[in-house]
Amino acid sequence: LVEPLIFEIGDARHSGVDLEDVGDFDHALGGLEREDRMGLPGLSEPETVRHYTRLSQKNYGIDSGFFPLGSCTMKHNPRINEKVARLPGLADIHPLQPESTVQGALAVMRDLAHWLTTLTGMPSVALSPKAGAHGELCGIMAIRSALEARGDARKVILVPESAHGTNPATAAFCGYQVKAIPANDDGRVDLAALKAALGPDVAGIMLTNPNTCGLFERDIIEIADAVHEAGGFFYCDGANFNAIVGRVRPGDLGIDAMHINLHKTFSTPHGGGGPGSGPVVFSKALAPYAPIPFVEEGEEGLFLREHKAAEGDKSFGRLVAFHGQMGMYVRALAYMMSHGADGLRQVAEDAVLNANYLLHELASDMTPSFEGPCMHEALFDDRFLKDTGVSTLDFAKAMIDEGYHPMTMYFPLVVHGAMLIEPTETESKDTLDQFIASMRALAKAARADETDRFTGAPYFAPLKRLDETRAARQPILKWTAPQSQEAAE
Amino acid sequence: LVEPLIFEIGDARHSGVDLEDVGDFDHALGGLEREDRMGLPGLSEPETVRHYTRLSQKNYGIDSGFFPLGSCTMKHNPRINEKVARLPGLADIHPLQPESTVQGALAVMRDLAHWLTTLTGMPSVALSPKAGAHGELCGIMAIRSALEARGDARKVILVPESAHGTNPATAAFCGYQVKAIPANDDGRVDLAALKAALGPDVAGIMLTNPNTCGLFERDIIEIADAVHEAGGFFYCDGANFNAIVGRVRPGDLGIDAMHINLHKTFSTPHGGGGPGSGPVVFSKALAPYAPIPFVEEGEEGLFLREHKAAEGDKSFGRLVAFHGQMGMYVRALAYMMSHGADGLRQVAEDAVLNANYLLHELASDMTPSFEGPCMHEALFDDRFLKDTGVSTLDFAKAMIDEGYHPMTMYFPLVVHGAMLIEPTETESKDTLDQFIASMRALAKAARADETDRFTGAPYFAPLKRLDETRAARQPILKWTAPQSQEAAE
Amino acid sequence: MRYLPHNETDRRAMLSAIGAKSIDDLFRDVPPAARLDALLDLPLHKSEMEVDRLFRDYARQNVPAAEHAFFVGCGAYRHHVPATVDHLIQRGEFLTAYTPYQPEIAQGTLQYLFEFQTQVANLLGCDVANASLYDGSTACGEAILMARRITRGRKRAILAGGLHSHYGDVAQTMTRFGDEDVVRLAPSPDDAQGDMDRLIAAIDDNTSCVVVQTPDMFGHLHDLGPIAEAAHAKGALLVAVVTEVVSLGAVRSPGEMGADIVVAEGQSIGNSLNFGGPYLGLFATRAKFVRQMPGRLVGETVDADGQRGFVLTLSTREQHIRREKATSNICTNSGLCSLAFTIHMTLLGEEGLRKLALLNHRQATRLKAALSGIKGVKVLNSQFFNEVSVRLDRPAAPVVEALAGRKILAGVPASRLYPDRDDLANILILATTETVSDGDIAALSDALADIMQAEL
Amino acid sequence: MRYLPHNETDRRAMLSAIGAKSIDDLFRDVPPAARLDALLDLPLHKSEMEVDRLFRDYARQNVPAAEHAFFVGCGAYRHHVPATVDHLIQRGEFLTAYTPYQPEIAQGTLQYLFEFQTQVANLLGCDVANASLYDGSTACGEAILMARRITRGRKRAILAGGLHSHYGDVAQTMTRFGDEDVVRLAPSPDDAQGDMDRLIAAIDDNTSCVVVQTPDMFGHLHDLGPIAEAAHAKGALLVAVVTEVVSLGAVRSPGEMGADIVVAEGQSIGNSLNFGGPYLGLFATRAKFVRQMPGRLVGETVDADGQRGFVLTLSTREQHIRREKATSNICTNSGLCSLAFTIHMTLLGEEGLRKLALLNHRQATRLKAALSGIKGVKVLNSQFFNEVSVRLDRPAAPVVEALAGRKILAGVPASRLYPDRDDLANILILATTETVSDGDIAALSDALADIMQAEL
Repeated sequence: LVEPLIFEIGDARHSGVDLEDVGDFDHALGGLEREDRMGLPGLSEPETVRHYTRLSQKNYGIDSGFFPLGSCTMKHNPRINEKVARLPGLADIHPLQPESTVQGALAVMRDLAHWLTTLTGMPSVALSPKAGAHGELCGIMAIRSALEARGDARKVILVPESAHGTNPATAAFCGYQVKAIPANDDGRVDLAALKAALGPDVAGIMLTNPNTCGLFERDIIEIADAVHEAGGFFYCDGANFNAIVGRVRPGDLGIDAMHINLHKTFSTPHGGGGPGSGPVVFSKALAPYAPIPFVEEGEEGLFLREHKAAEGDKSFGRLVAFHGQMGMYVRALAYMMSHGADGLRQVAEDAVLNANYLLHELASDMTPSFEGPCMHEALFDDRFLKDTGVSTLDFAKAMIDEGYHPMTMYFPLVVHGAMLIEPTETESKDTLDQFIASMRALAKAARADETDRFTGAPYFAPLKRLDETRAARQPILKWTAPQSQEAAE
Repeated sequence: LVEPLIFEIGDARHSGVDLEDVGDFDHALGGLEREDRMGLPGLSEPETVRHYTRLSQKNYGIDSGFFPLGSCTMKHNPRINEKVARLPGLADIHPLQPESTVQGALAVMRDLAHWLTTLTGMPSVALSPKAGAHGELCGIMAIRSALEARGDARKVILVPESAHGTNPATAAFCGYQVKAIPANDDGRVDLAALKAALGPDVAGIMLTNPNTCGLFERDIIEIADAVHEAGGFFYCDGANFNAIVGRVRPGDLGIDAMHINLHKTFSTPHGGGGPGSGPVVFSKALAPYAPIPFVEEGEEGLFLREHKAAEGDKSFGRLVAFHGQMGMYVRALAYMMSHGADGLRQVAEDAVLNANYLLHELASDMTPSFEGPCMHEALFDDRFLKDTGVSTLDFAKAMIDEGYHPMTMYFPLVVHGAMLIEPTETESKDTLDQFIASMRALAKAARADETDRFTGAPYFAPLKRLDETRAARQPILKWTAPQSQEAAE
Repeated sequence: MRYLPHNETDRRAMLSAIGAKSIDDLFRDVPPAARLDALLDLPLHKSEMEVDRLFRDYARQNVPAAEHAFFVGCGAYRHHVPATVDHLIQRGEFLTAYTPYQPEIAQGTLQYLFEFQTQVANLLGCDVANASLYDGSTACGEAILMARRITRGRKRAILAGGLHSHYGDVAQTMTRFGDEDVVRLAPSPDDAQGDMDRLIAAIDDNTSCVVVQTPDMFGHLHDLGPIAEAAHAKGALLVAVVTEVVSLGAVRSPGEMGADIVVAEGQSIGNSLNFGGPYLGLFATRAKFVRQMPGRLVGETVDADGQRGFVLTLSTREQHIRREKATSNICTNSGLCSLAFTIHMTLLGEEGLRKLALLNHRQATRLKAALSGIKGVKVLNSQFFNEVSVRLDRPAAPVVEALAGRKILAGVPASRLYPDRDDLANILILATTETVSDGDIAALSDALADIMQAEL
Repeated sequence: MRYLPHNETDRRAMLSAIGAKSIDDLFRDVPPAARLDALLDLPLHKSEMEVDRLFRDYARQNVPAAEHAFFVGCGAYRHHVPATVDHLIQRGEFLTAYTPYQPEIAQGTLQYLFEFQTQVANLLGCDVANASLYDGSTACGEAILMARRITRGRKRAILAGGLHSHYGDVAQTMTRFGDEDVVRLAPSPDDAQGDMDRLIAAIDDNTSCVVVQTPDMFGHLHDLGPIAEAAHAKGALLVAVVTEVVSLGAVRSPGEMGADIVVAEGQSIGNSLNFGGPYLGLFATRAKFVRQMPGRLVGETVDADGQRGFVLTLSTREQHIRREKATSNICTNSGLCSLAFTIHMTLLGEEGLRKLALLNHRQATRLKAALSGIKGVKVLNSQFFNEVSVRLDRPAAPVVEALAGRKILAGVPASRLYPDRDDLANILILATTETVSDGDIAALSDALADIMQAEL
């Protein structure tokens, strides 16, 4: 069923809200009254509910089924977190209310900071970054600030080939040149190549650990030592913290800064693309450069340090208006408290167990890229599809017909036709077993030359494959009224 | 996609709740500890969310699309009503708390009573009935009580042929014989037949107005007069109050008792079959016999009269534990306040307008059973399907493939192959126009001998036609473990 | 009007299509004397913001349970309901669906009701359960009427003294105009066993059923075995009533103890207190009595392709088919409340339910211990689940009011239910669930001890 | 563990299938020195009931806006959001979906984003809008960087004095390590026109853009026409900033007044105050600049059957394709907040938005009138939307504290934002929305008059 756009079913004269009559009064808009037609159609409340309900039915979420999207940690989103985040005492408060009237909110921030620093073994955390990439920015800015403070104008950031795209983009944003470090045959950073690349011009390295191949960087402590010895800093992309929470503290690995995606490890909803939240933990060396604001304890209770002190304050400044993603802090803290120290460790264990189970059970029908054990995700490449006429993309689209969201494709870039499968800890053995059976059947079908099943997939989705080239070539980025209709109006 | 039963995916050793450890303590259960296996499987929280989300996706609700189910008034269910009903001050209070701690709840009941009595023009209302049929019971019990109080042991209740099944069932429940009154060619009560049936043995009449053919009983005042003159009472089934709210007060029609389905006229959600709420308004003659409890105003605020006074209290007693459907009172009152006196009148007007629009637009392709105007619903019969090989049922099932919930079929019983269509006031002209086009197309297809499109319908639903005979012949009313499995355990 | 999609342009267009001059044309069948021309004397429409504000004002005038130490039970219990439950039942496809008469597009409702029926039957220890009734009290009334149908010719139902007084009242109302004779034994909270003995003694050849609640209104747990035996020996049925279904996680089921019909108030699982409603009537019985059951039933079947599916079934018992010959006049049930029950029960599972029940019981034993030492307070229960009764040396109602002033809602004075019985005036009924902390118990016992020290 | 489906039996079975002896086997790549054997020093897991209780305790220590007369604005505004909005965004299919990279099963997200982009572009008066950024302040920073890319070679961005101070701070941070030079003019709340005059005077041939907020932080409305003209005359771009998008229901759009890039904080529509986040960055510009935009874009296309559908497009601007050459490092946006915006905007429609805006404005004129008569209080605004600034005869911060004690949250003292500027210490910024009643205004003016009567 096709659902029209609101512009096709609503019009400016309908509305789904009732408001008090305004009556006449003297405007004080200085003659700037808006007079154009805005092109904002209204719908009554019943029409609105139905329109967005039907749109939702064209979506797939974690609630709909298994979502093995590697690198994205699509885990269960508990509803108690949604509930407490909506308590009026937490949702209906303003960031600039007097601090005396928001002591509970400041306590949430203080307690979240305590959990994050304890779990990571790092002395300090900046909560305000709005998402993972924003956290990267925060971390690299702190590194650059620290280097500048010692008068050290290094120009290069090292980034492994397997990194998320945000890593090089962030480094470039902060004015750094990006130098790629190759992977070795084990799917890990080539230590020798890294050491060779280090030098007085290297500000630091951005490394994901566990890395984007789903592997723990065995040499990580040696890497950290080498970077530090060369005068650089070690930024860790914490996107995969889920794999090690409670079992490994990044602070023990020699890391100087790491962002934490609250929507990955700590289960705040992905929401179709946000909002996220990306607090950054810092080593002692970088902590003084962290951005404001901070919650501190004073004589009259908690307060916010919202401005740099006049003298000697090394903070690199403010990353965002107000104090960051409070709504996400509440959800993440609720999740942490629900699990506790014991449950969070179990999270890592079950996530890794599930991934290794998949890796093992699928190894005979698909081609794992590296030797196990993996951490929280299992990486396959397209060798098992060789000469079948089925591509990674085709294979992934066929998964939709089996009732699954596709895995991550063509990432990381270090293997050919990558398929990155992350089950997370919130999937049951039953679900995994059914998924294994489906994947085996698909692999067999590909080898049995049932090519149509793949190249035409998906067959059982609201739409078939969409023409992305056309979208990019002649971009239509907003709705405009058909000519005839416009003329008639 | 088939969704298994929880019994097939869960087991007794899994749970989706965390509870404090119980520890050891001395039981005081008198040796009555439960020892059997209960057969109650548990699922983790993520599995539970997914299971019931997927089940919901096999359902059709008002939010999914147009739901023209005659006699059921499937209108929009506002979410603000759900929100306020969940305020802790309204949902987290106990029916037996001290009255001093629930003054707000008692005020809701008082104010709801005020709205209902004002809208109906009746002096009194009993709020406690739990649903429409329960309200009927309440009304007929009051009638019988009033008759008994005057020593009048009448035995018969008159019920038109077109009545809801609950009407005769209720009368029988209260010990009455049911005597059917035929309809005239206009689809209304045959006044002459009614008058002929009246006599000293007739306790009263149960009449739906507007009636189940969607028509206003033109002679209603004359009917009321005749019944009263014969010494009986007039019970009105208020299921169709939506058609006249704000434009006609039942009290002005000579009615002695009428239930109001809060889930129809006042939009509390149908919830897949309940909960409902069926307050009953009473005339002065019946008011003293109404059931307890009542909210009354005392010196220290509002209080509940929960017991019959020792002497002279004519109330027929208590219909239900506690005070009725508070959760529904809140929603209904929120709906009334949102609409106000003006909006509620508009509700009736738009409901009637929509039904007449459908009646008019479909008159050429389908066969209306009676001359218009209709009130809130339009009745068609199967004459337009004559000789097509398509039955009312087939036609209705084909509507599913068009994206609609079927209309009410084979009710009322007074026309052949009835199709009763109730659009309600919350449907837009756009929706009605699309529906009209679909229905016309279906009627044409039926006449064009596209029989397969009907007899095999629905094609685009989770399941095809279900075998109801088999279900009734060999009833399987609960899940039992397959033999082999049970033996293995 | 935010819920009404038409504006005046739409309305004019539609009237014109119909050929009506005005909306009044469409109301021409209404007798002129009954046509209202003016608006009724009620407030005009309000914005959502105003409505929200008004209901927050109502809410502010109540004391929610969460704000007090809370011991009120007596047929309605405050349990923690997981947020997941309320989230799922609000999905529009469940919330805004109708009774599942069109099974092709109602498998969601039908399948959960089948799961519900199974859970209820297993929990109550019976062969079959229906898809819910309004609440426990009306379910109890229906059970009495059903027993009457089964034991044709027998006309007397005997209600134990420990049956919740509202249930007794409802049973009297529901049978008032039939030929059934309801005998209510007097409550005797100080003598639980005596209650059972008197019940057994009252059974005669004209008895259709005996009705026994366990735990009863005063918290006493009863072994139904001897009563079932006595009833069956006289050809009567045993109707068991459970107002706190969580108890069945710890206590032997009524079905196992020999009850023929088991009814229960299901509110405790999945549903809020809601000031008394909507609640959830559970109803289960032996397979052989299924065609005498009231209410809706869902059964398994197959569709045209042979796929498993579910439908409403055995509807020849029901009013919409059988009209005046139906087993009950019931139509609407408690659909959404039964969904909440099913989801909560699925989250709990057998292990969770057992643990929850034991937590409830543990807190009651702690409450008993805490109260036992207070002068002027005598705990009456030796075997109980999560509720106990105490006899004070003074009327209970004023004590409850005094405690409410100290942020303690201490339970239900029996006088609230039996205002005319002076022998019960000093009885107070207190419940504990998992939501009652040890601190709450200490606060209650301290405050009660304090009050009881005052001279009478 | 309620979120973890495995029990020990499951875990053993899986380990055994893998051929691992214990879970530790799977962590063998972790250097021994970094393996934690013991649990960290944090509390153990808690039941949902306990978690619920703990967060109610946090919440109780805050004063929610609804409980006070509430005049706090300054970049975040309290509006009534219809309950429908929050209901719909919590549907699992929206809430728990990922970024819509698989368009076949993400048309729900993609279509609402296309609706969102259209609404935003039309509202801001621009050709195109993206699918949202984090918030208004980071959107403003991105706009400055984009202007820098468009006006190659120019390195100076000039920020008007009325720009929200946090936005100025963020702009400085975001440009700190590039070669951009950010010039911040001093705030001058008593002289709104002077602010604009100084801004125009500052534009030179090295200026990439000027950044102007309207209504500005002190509530002054600005005509952007003359500034656009002046900027364009020098080859610079005009970046307009709107922190209260409801104003655009009443006030001419920045695009219409000549702005090249318009950024806004979209929180006011559909989203709660949330103590500052998550919020919603709106970003719109001219069609010719689209390939220099940051953030995600949704475009219309067709599927293999020729049916209309939507996809993420122009992603060669983005980091996951272009890596270090991307227009921004942004990845996550504010998906769910943009859905809330879109639904609320759909409910409002053009007519509703206009009315809402006028209601807001009306209350501000009433506030101004009420404050104008108070001794020691001078209202600074002649043209404004829903926010005004007053200069008191004494520091504003203690006055705000004193009013908080009287259940009035009276607005933001400018010293909260500019602690070092003594000239602003007496400035208080007050906002009114439709949630502020006439009674609230009276309460504020009475209390303020009372306080101002006290000697300094």
